[in-house]
Formats: sequence, C-alpha cells, structure tokens
Amino acid sequence: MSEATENKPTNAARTMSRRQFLADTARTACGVGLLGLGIGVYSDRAGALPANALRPPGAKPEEDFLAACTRCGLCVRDCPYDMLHLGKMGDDVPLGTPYFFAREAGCEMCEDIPCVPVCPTGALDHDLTNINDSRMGLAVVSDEETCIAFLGLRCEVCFNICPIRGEAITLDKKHNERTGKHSLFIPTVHSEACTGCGKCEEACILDEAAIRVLPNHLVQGKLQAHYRKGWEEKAKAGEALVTPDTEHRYNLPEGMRYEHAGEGLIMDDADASKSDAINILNRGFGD
Amino acid sequence: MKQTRREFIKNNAIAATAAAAGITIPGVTIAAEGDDGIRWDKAACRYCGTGCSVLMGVKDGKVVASQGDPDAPVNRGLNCIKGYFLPKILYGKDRLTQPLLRKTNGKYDKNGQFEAVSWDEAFKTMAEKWIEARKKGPKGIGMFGSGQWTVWEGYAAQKLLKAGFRSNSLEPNARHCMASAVGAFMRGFGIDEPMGCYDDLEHADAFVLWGANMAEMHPILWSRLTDTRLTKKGCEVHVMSTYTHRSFELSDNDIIFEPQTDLAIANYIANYIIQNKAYNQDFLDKNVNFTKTPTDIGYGLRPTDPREKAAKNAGKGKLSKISFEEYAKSVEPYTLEYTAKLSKVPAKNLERLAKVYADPNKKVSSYWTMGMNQHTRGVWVNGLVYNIHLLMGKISEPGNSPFSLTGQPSACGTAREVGTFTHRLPADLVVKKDAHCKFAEKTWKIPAGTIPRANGKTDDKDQTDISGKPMGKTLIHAVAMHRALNDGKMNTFWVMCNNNLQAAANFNDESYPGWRNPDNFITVSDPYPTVSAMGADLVLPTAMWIEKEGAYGNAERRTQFWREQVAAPGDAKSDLWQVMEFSKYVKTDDVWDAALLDANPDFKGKTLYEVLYANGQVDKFPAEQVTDDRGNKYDNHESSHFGFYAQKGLFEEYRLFNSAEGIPKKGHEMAEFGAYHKARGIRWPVVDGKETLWRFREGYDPHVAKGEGVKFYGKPDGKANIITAPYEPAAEPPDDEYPLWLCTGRVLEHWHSGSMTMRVPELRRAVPDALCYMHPKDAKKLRLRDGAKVKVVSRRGEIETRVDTRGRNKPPQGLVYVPWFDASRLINKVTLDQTDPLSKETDYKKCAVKVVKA
Amino acid sequence: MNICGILVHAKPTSFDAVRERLLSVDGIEIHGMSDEGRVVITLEEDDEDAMSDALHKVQTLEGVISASMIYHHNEDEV
Amino acid sequence: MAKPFSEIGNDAIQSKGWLAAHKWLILRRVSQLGVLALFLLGPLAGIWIIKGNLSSSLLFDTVPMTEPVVFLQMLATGLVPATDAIIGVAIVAGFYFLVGGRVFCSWVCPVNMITDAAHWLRERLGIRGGARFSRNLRYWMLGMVLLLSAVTGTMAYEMFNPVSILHRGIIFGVGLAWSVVIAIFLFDFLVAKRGWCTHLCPMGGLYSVIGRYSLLKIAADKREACNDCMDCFIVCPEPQVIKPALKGAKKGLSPVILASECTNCGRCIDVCSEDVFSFGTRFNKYEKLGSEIGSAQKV
Repeated sequence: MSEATENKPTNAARTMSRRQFLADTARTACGVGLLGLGIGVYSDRAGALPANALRPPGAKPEEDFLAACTRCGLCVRDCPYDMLHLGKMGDDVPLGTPYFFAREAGCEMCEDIPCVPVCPTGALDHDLTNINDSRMGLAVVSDEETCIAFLGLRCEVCFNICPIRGEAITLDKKHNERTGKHSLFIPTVHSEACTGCGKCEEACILDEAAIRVLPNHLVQGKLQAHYRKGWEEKAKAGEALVTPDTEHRYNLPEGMRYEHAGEGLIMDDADASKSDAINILNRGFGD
Repeated sequence: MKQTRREFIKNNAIAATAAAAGITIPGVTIAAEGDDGIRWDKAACRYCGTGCSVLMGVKDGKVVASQGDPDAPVNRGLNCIKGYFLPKILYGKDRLTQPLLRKTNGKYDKNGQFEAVSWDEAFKTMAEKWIEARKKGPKGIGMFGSGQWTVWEGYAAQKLLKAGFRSNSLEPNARHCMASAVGAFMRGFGIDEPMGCYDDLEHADAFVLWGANMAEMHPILWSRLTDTRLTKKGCEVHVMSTYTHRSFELSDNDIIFEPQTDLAIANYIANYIIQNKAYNQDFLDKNVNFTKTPTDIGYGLRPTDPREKAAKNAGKGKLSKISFEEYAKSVEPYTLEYTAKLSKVPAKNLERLAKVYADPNKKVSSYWTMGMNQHTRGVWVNGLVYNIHLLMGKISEPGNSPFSLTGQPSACGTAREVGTFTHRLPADLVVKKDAHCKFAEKTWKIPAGTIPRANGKTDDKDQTDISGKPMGKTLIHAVAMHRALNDGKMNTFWVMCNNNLQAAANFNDESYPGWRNPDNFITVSDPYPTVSAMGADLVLPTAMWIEKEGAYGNAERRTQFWREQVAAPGDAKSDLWQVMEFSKYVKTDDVWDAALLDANPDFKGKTLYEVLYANGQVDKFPAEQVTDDRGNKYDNHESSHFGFYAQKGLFEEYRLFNSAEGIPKKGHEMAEFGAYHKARGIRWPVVDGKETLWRFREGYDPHVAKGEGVKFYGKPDGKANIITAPYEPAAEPPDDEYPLWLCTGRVLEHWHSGSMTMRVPELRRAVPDALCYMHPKDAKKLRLRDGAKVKVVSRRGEIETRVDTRGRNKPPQGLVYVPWFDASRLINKVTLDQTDPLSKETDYKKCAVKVVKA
Repeated sequence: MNICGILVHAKPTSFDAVRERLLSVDGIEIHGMSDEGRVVITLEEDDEDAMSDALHKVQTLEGVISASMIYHHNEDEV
Repeated sequence: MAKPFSEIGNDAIQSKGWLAAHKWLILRRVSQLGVLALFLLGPLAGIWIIKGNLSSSLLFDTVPMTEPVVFLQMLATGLVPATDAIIGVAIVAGFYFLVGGRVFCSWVCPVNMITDAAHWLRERLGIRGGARFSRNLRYWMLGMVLLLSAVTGTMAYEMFNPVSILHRGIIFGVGLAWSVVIAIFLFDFLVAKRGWCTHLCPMGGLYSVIGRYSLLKIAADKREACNDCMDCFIVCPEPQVIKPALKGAKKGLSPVILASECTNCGRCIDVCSEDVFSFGTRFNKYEKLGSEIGSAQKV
C-alpha cells in the first residue's frame, strides 16, 4: 500500500471514494479471481504427467511433488548421465518439472544418488539413501505377443541389463510345448524390488519396447487384505498354523507306496529308490 | 535371370486380366515365390558352434526377413538374440566394397594412406611380397584363417599354403579356441571331435558345466538343457566357474573355484571314484590304457622368459604307460580337504559333485568350452575329465557324454576336420608323418615331397627348399606367428575371416609391433573396417556368409550347407574366390626349388592355380545353374568366374581323404556334396547314407563291429588313454602389485570382436561397451562406486572402462571379468600371451591385473 | 509409365482380323485368346492421354465387341 | 504532453554528458545480463559458479537461494520444505530486505528488460490509451496466487509465471517459452502502459512488501534545485513515488522516496539535469519541517 496519503479528502469525496473503492475492489477481485480460475484450470490440465514420463529417484508422490518442486533444474545439472530434462513449454510434461523417458535413457541408478541431496525443497525425498529403495515407476512386460522370449528365443536383454537382476526381474523357466525339448525364459517383474529405472525399456531390442515402465497406480493390481498366501504364512511361522495330520495309512496293492505329502502313489517300489543318488552311495556297494 | 521390375508388373497385369477372363496363361503366375514375393532358403547361423539353422528371406536381391528354421532338429525354429538380427549384419553402413592398399603418391607405402585399388593391383603387390618373403624359408610367409571359414575355403587355403607355397605357416583362429580340445582327443582317443551329440541333452540325468557359461555362449543348447532339468525328475545341474554367471541361475550345486584349480578338482573326483571303488572295472580292462604325461612343461612363453627357462620339460607331452595302481597313487594326494583348501570350494559341494559322477545309475554329461580350452594346462584338464568318464565307463552312450563344446560355427567343420592347422592335413592326418604327406601328395596329384614335413625330412632325406637351405622345422603356431612378425622373421601375413589384431593376447608387446613392423606386409580380408583392417597394409573386401555358397560343421559333427542367396556389395569377393584368384599370380618357379621342379618338369612354369585347382579334380564339375527343389534359381559367383563348380570340386576332392578306399584314418566319412543341400546337416561319420550319433559304441558306430561293445578305433589297440596329470600353478598369479585375477570372454548379445553385432543398433544399445565386472567389496576397498571410470592395468598394458558391481557376472573377491567385444576397449592389451605348451592355445582366462581409478 | 491389362471380347469368327488390328495399335501385346472370343492384351503407354486414346481405339476396332480395362498400374518414372 | 518522448533526458545529457545521463541504466542492464550470464556459464562453458535458475539455485555448490514467491506458494500448499529451501529464502529475502525489495525487478529480473523495451517502443511510437489498472492489482494477484496454491495443492502459478518460465527457458531449453515473452511484450506494448511489472506481477508485489523497510533508498535531497522539467516523472515506472519526496518539502515530508514500489532503478538520477536525486539510506539526515524551509539543502 503506498504509504504517503493524499491530502485529506472531503466527506463527500470520502464517501464517493469509499463507494468507488468498493467498486474498484469488487472489480479487481473478480477480475483477478477469473484470472486465477483460468490459471488453476490450465495448471491442473497441464499438470497431468503422461504415463511414460518418469520422475527422478526419490520423487514424492505426484501431488506433493508438484507442490514442492521449484522447477530449478539442480537435479538435472547433477545427473552424471544427463538423462533428466525439465519440461519445456509445449512438451506435454508439467512445465519446468524434471522428468525422463525410459525409452530414451533410463536412470543409471547411481549408488550415491547425486540428484537427490541437491534438491533444495525435498521434492526429491532426502531420506532416500539406498537407490534400490527408489520407486520411479514399475516395469511391466506389456506385450507378450511381440516379446520374443515368449516365442522361445533366447533374448533376455532386459534381464541382463537390470541393475538389480534376480530381484527386480527374474527369468521364469517353462517347458516349450511347441519344440518339446527347449525351455522358455520368461522375463518376470517383481514390484517389491523394481525401482522403475527404465533400463529394461531402454535396452529392449524391439522397435516398440515390449517392456514398459509405468506409474505403479496404472499397472499394479491389489490383493484384498483378507486373503493370505498359505505357503508364505507357513514359511513365516516356521511350522503349520494348524497342527499337521496324524500319520495316514492306506490299503495298497503289493509293491505300492503312498507318500501323503510327497508324490502320492508310487507305482513300482524298486524304481523310487533308484533315483536318489545320495542314499544309494550311503548304502555302499555290492548289496 | 531375375525378373526386372517392369516385367514383374506386366506379369501381374496379365495374370489379373487372365483371371478375370477365366483363362490361364502358361508361364505366368502372380509372383511365384511366395505370398509377399520373398524367397526362403536355409543356412547355418553365422555365429556360435551350436549350429542353429535359419531360413533367410530374400526379395529383389536383398535379405529382408529371417526366421528360425522350424524343421531344424537343433533349434526347431528358435534363435538367440544374435540370430534374431542376422539380416542386419550384411548391411552395415561402412561395408568394404573395394580393395584398399596403403599408398603414398601412387606407390605402396607401409605408412601411406589407404587408397582404392583394383583386385589385379592388389594381388600383384601381394604376390610380389609373398614370393620375396617365401625366399627366406617356409616360415617367411604366414596365413591366419578361421573357424568361421566355410569348409572349402579352409580346404582351398590349406592347398594354397601347404601344396602351393610349400609352407606349414597356416593357422586358424581356432588355435585360440579348440586346439586344447583337439590335443586331448588325439592323445586320449587318437581321433578328433566329440563322441556324443546334442541328444545327450535330452537323455542325461545330470549335467556338469566345467567353466562353461552355456546360458550365454550356447543359448539354444542351454534352452534344451534347462528343459531337461525342468521336466526330468531327479535331474541336477552342477555349474563350475571362476565367477558367478548366468548359468548359475539353474545350478543345483554352485562351485566357484580359484583359477587353475580345476586340475585339482578333476583329480579329486577321480580319486573319490577310486577310493569308493565306484569305477567300472570291466570297462577299464577292455577299453582303457593308463598313461602319464611329463610335468612342469612351462607356459608357452618366449624361450627367454624366466618361467619358460625354469620349466624342466618345457613343451613335452610324450605319454608313457603306467599301471592302474600307479594311476591311483597319482591321484591320491587330491583328497577332499586338500582340494577344498586349494580351490576354495566348500567340501560339501565338491563331494556332491563327485558323488554324481560316482553313481553308476546316473547318466552324466559334462560340458566345457573356453574355460577349459583356453588354459595353460588345457590338454591336461580336458584329459582329466575324460579320465572321470572313462573310469565310470560313462561315455559314448545316450546321456553319458564328456562333451567338448565348440566356440565357432566351423571350428570343427573347417579348422579341425579339414585341418587348417600348422601340423595337420585333412581327416586327422598330420604333416609329422611322412606317410600321411605322401598320401596327401598322391591325392592332390602333386610331386612327392612337395608338402613340407614337420621336421623337413622325407624318407630321412632333407626336403630341398627355394630358400637354398634345407626345409628344416616347418611348424609355427598362432602365438609364435605374431612373435615371428614382431621379430621380422615372418614378413607376410594374410588374415582371413577373423579379427586377430583385436583377438590375440598381448597387443602392445607382440601383435601391434608385429603388424606395423616396416618389413612386414599384412593383408586382411574382412567385410568391415575392423581393428585388424586398420592395422593392415592391404584390405580385401570380403563377401559374408550367405553372399557365397558355404558349409559349416558344428559341435556335434553336423555339416550344414547353404546356397549363395544374395550378391556381395561392390567388388567384395568371397574368401574362396580370393584364395583361388591369388594363386593365379604365383608360379611354381617362384616358390618351388629347382630340384623339385627338375624332378617334375611338367610342373614348371605353371601357376599355383593350375597345380592346385585346375588339376582335373577341383575343376571336375562344370558350372551349373544352382537351384532348389522349388524352382528358385541361385547365383554362384565362384562358378561363373572360374568356369567350374569350385565348391563341389573342392568338397569331393576333400572327401578323397575321409571317404575313399585305402585312406590312412577311417571314421570321418562324409556324404556326397548334393546330400547336404537337401538336409539340415548330417552328422559324420556317414556310412552308406546313415548318420552316426554316438561313436565307438556297437550299434551306433558303423566302425565298431558286432560284439565288440565299445572300441576306440582311433587308437591302434582300440583302447582309450586315461592320462594322469597333476595340478600346476598358473603362469601369472596375482601378487601385491597386481592383486586381481583377470578373466576375459564374451556376452550373449555380442559375437567375438563385435565387428558384426556392434553394427546392429539394437544389440549395441543393449550392451554398448565392455565393462569391468567386479565384486562390490573389492570396489569398496578401491573406493570405487558402481559405474566409476577405471583403468584395468597389467604388466603389459592398460585399458580404460567402467566398473560394474551389479552386472550379470558376479566375480568373487579377487577376480574381475572383462569381455573383449569392444573395439574401443582392447582388453587384449592387458592379457598375457601364455599358452598351453602342448596345444599352443592362448590362455585368456587368468592373468594378474590391478584396477585403479581413471 | 502405365501398364494395364485389358480384356477384349471379339467375335470368334474374325479372330485373325481382330488380332492384326489389335497389333496395329502400338503398345499393345496379345497374351492369350480363348476360343469363345475372349482376348487378354496388355497396353503400355508412357503418358495418360495416349493410353486412353489407345484404349478408345481398341474399343472402336472393327470386330471388337467390348474391351474393358481390368488392371492398371501407373507410376511416374523415377 | 509537453515534450516528445525522444527528448526526455536531453537536458541531463547536455548537463552531465551522455554517459552520466545513462549511468544507472547501463549498470542495471549489465547487472541483469550479468546474472543471466552467470547462470549460463555452467551449461555453456562448463564453469559452474551457480547452478539451477532463479526459482532456486546453488552458488558455489554451497549457498542455496530460493525465490520467495515460489517459497510462499509451497507453504500455501501446506508443505514443509527441506532446510535448504528455508535457508535459501532467508538469504534472498534478507538481501532484498536490506537492498530494497524491488531491486530484484530492475536489477535481476529478465522480464524487466522485455517490459522496458515494450514501454520504450510504445512511447517512441506515441501509442496512447489502453487498459488502466490499479497499481495495487499486483497485491491482489499475489493473494490470488497463494490462494490458488492452497486450493489446488500445487504451485499452479508456476505454470504461468513468466519470470520463471523465461529464465528456465533460457538456461534449460526454450521450447515455446518465446510465446510468453511475446505475450508480455505485446501486453505492455499495446494493451496497457507498463502493464505487467507495474500492475500485475505478483512477484513485484511480494518484493515491494519485502523491501518496505529497506535501507537503500533514493532521495531527492537537492529537491529545491528541481526545475520542474518533469523528466523524472516520465521515465519512472512508478511516478507516484516521486511526488511526496520531490514536492513534499512544504508538507514536511522527507526527501527520501520511501514508497516500497520504487525499484531503485536509478533512472530518475540519470535523467535529472540538476542532480536532485541520489542513492542514500532511508535515514537521510535532514532537519524536520520545524526549521526553515531552505535548511533542507545540504551542502
């Protein structure tokens, strides 16, 4: 407010100026309000992050991120691999906010995570110290028809390049029905380990990647809380939750055995023992 | 004879109109080849020794499509990621299309710039150099071929060198790959190549990988092994290696051993079998001799090297008979405790491995490749695994198979069976034996005494030589060639179908100085400007793979043919064309001495071409229109150029060595030329049209008569040799200054030196550069973070790369692994040119390095 | 470059006469005739107008009942 | 209007020479371009003195600075930022509290160059009229921006803030940022005289609030020498601030321009042929009115 006061207005002028003041204020308020509404709607629409644009490691959930990120580009500067960019006007990424496209260049998962500590406002959460805990997104094998591993070919490029191979992505081995004597090596993503760094999508050899990194909420299903996986619960408990059965006995023809918890009916007694090398050897030779 | 595009359109016009008219017009069909005008034809994959068959789709003279061959028994329609991109390797942007010679203002100059020249000028310059160098003696010249040569290219080159130039200076890059395996086969069984086949993958109860990363190096075989492990109850996989790699995903018994201690482990297993009396006594009595080999045999280094001087029996390998008891005593020291301590492998893992071998009811197949072959005791360690299988009699039957896998697509088919080694002739004949040389001279219709014997003597008389001196010792192996170039003793070097400057060990001290030695003239034939091409003086543009009619022999003795499906670009010519064309530029008078010529006057004044290829046998079959049974027509640039069906002539002449009557060595019989074009490969020996799956066993092998059971007919007495050999330390173990082992090798996505696969954008993106895989604790000790720039340094050189502590390969503490496909990170600047003194195969798997921050 | 396939119906009786007349039109080649009077010909012309004139000429040839274009490929020479 | 625009400032040029008549203007432009150059040294020349952009930056990898408007928007969304941002805003706000809030507008902000250029062109071409806004609209805008952040829970205004868009565009890649530059230029050139910086920019509003009690002030300490040539009024973007200081002697008002809207641009000093104005502090020594009128002169 300008501090210096005009020369004292007369009463009439004052009432006039108050009315004028009220009118001005109303006009300004609604004008600014309309402008605000426009900006609000625009920012909301333009604020929508496209599915394939990923935030740097440690980014807060999108809502908080847009609130915290000052669009300063310090994280972009400190990325040693220059794979982060700021949304430019005209890109369909929220203006000025850091993002990367996995297909262009994935996050190299630096152990010292240089891009997070430099963020002034904590939009990239400073508590992130182990890069393997970051969740930039979740990889998903998006197309099983074109991924040549499902055809039985030995590709596994996504598996080979994953920085946390064996935890974030494993190869599920299945019998190849068509050839009858080969095995399939199916890339399988595990959400509890996958950080969404995008290296797999970057490396996928297809013209259009068959493995994509997408925001978790777009890809992940959700088990109802009530249902537990029996085999995991038993493992966790270390023993059966409900006491196991007393010993089962069966009517069986000659030379047959039945393993309650094992293979079930075992046809020819002699065969069963043969396969177990160790006890044969322990039995020693000659008998 | 291809339809021009205009005819093609007119054809369609006629056909469409005729269809509307409801009448058929003879000879006019809508694009006969297939629905989208693609002509499919079969070929063996260009890469590893597995030998998958692929169908290549050609349209308008260009490869436009590919597929795994669904009818091929090896891969049944599958490929690995390299096979998937086969069409792209032919069309790299920088494909060589003209001969290039280093010149300065119009004249050849060792340090000049490459200028395009005609084939004629190229061969004239080269012939002049070769004739001059040959005058120094048989080792003045040298040729370095490949296990990726086709069968007849290897055969033609062998004739050019041994019969033409009268020199044994011919080595294949299979010397770096399979020489130790060959050594062990010859010493153990008297005949080369595995006795089992890929069907063992479906019959075995247990698999043991001796330092082989099959998951990446033989992808389709690994797929079959995995399927057996998944579907056969009780099947178990034991994986042994000096570092954890992709094959450990399927391993039931992980064994990470200290480099070189595979020798001790193999001896321990033999000892375990003997202590537990699990051996198959009557098999041993009937089929096995026990022998021992001289020990402390050095490391194939230069004679001036202190380690070589310290070796009591440097390079000696003469076997001497011993009794079973002596053999038992020789393995006694390798107790479980001693072996566990030496190899740093937990005792329970070793014992479990030993038990699976010792269980008479468990069929065991062992697989190994470079881990055991590229080893300063490669021949020994190959033999030690054969000992285990022989002790148990678990050999030559479905499921029981010591299987030496092959690295290259035709290390077997070309290098070993055709014998493009310094010491060999086709079908396991050797130049050491005068009789073998005589047989070859008779078969090749060349004067007696032409082929240089190993010791330069025939009928105990010195062979005369154009150098004026007696022929003398003529054998020179691959590593010695680079040393000879370096010392200026060898002055011409023709490198074909390989990238040896990048592949040979010790680049700084031996390979590079040798190649750039001013007195040497280096020729490289390659489709692409590789590291070797850059180090050469003459670069010859070469046709690739299906740009020429070819034949490969894979690891299970399966010979596969393919037709020339597309033309090579520009002036590029096939290796066969180059070898045969070059022979026209050299006359017998230039390289044969007067004595030999006077004794055989009608050979005077003849070009080597006339002697070697226009000899009535190679040019026996007239040039004919190559077709398939679907009416498609194919070119054959060699036939149209030379006027006869060169491939067929060479192959049929080659068969005189393994399939004719009265040949010195039986057991390599092959079907006639035409049969191979009609089949996805046939496994030799082929006797009256029938393939052999398991050798040396009655019923499976035609050379084993009824009632004989098992007969190792490679040996005169039909008995195989168990050869005892002790553990001996590595040549350059780590020490304080260089505290880490370095192991080198390949990755799934790239082949060898990457000259083809690094030109496929998708493969280059998948694995852009060679990383140094290291244990996180080692990295932390050196204060290196994952991805940090480092230098891998040895006594010989260094390269800069990045550390990967989370890579697919997880070395134990104290070892790092660096692949060698990256032309910008030549790891062979760091490796040591140590070899197995018997097989002369380089050991790339262990030398001492340090890693420092770059 | 224009290449088109034309189906001509002619009176079977005057085949030979029709054949000569057809061949008189340049760019025409005859590829097959069925006995009930159907003739398969191709017409090659470089520019459009010449082609349509030729087609018109064929249609108006004496002895030709009808001539209809079945297949037309045009492409400007690269 | 009295003088044609092109002659404004001529008296000062005659009396003091061209250079002295443009001294502060040149210094100001050098400072604005200097700040921009400092930020560009990193990406262009690899010399990393300062990283980031005006919204927040890191000087010598240690000293954080954060834009107050951006910081307030963050607070408005209910988020507690990390310490770096808090230190950063403390540093920036503290600096401008001392030096004068709107010094940012004239000495640092890149958009100011555009609006000045637009104004200059408008005057040269003698364009008159256009929309008239209240100068306090920017405070409303500031309020609206913070309210907007509170409502949308994000920094909605940052999608629209021309200062951050332009500066980030220059440093990190332009994209369509030029559209904002053109929009502002046209707005100031055609729609409203000195429309953006003087009336609408919420950032200017906040900085004037910050600079309310700032030390550095321009004072008309030789106001008696004023010859009423009116040049200072014409060149000043906020003419209302001059009147009390220049003409307020009779009413006992201090010669110091205390209004926080003053951007300390120094343009008035340049154009005044009588050197009435000069930089000083807000505690300018002058006798209160009680003494004679003339004693306000200071030797």
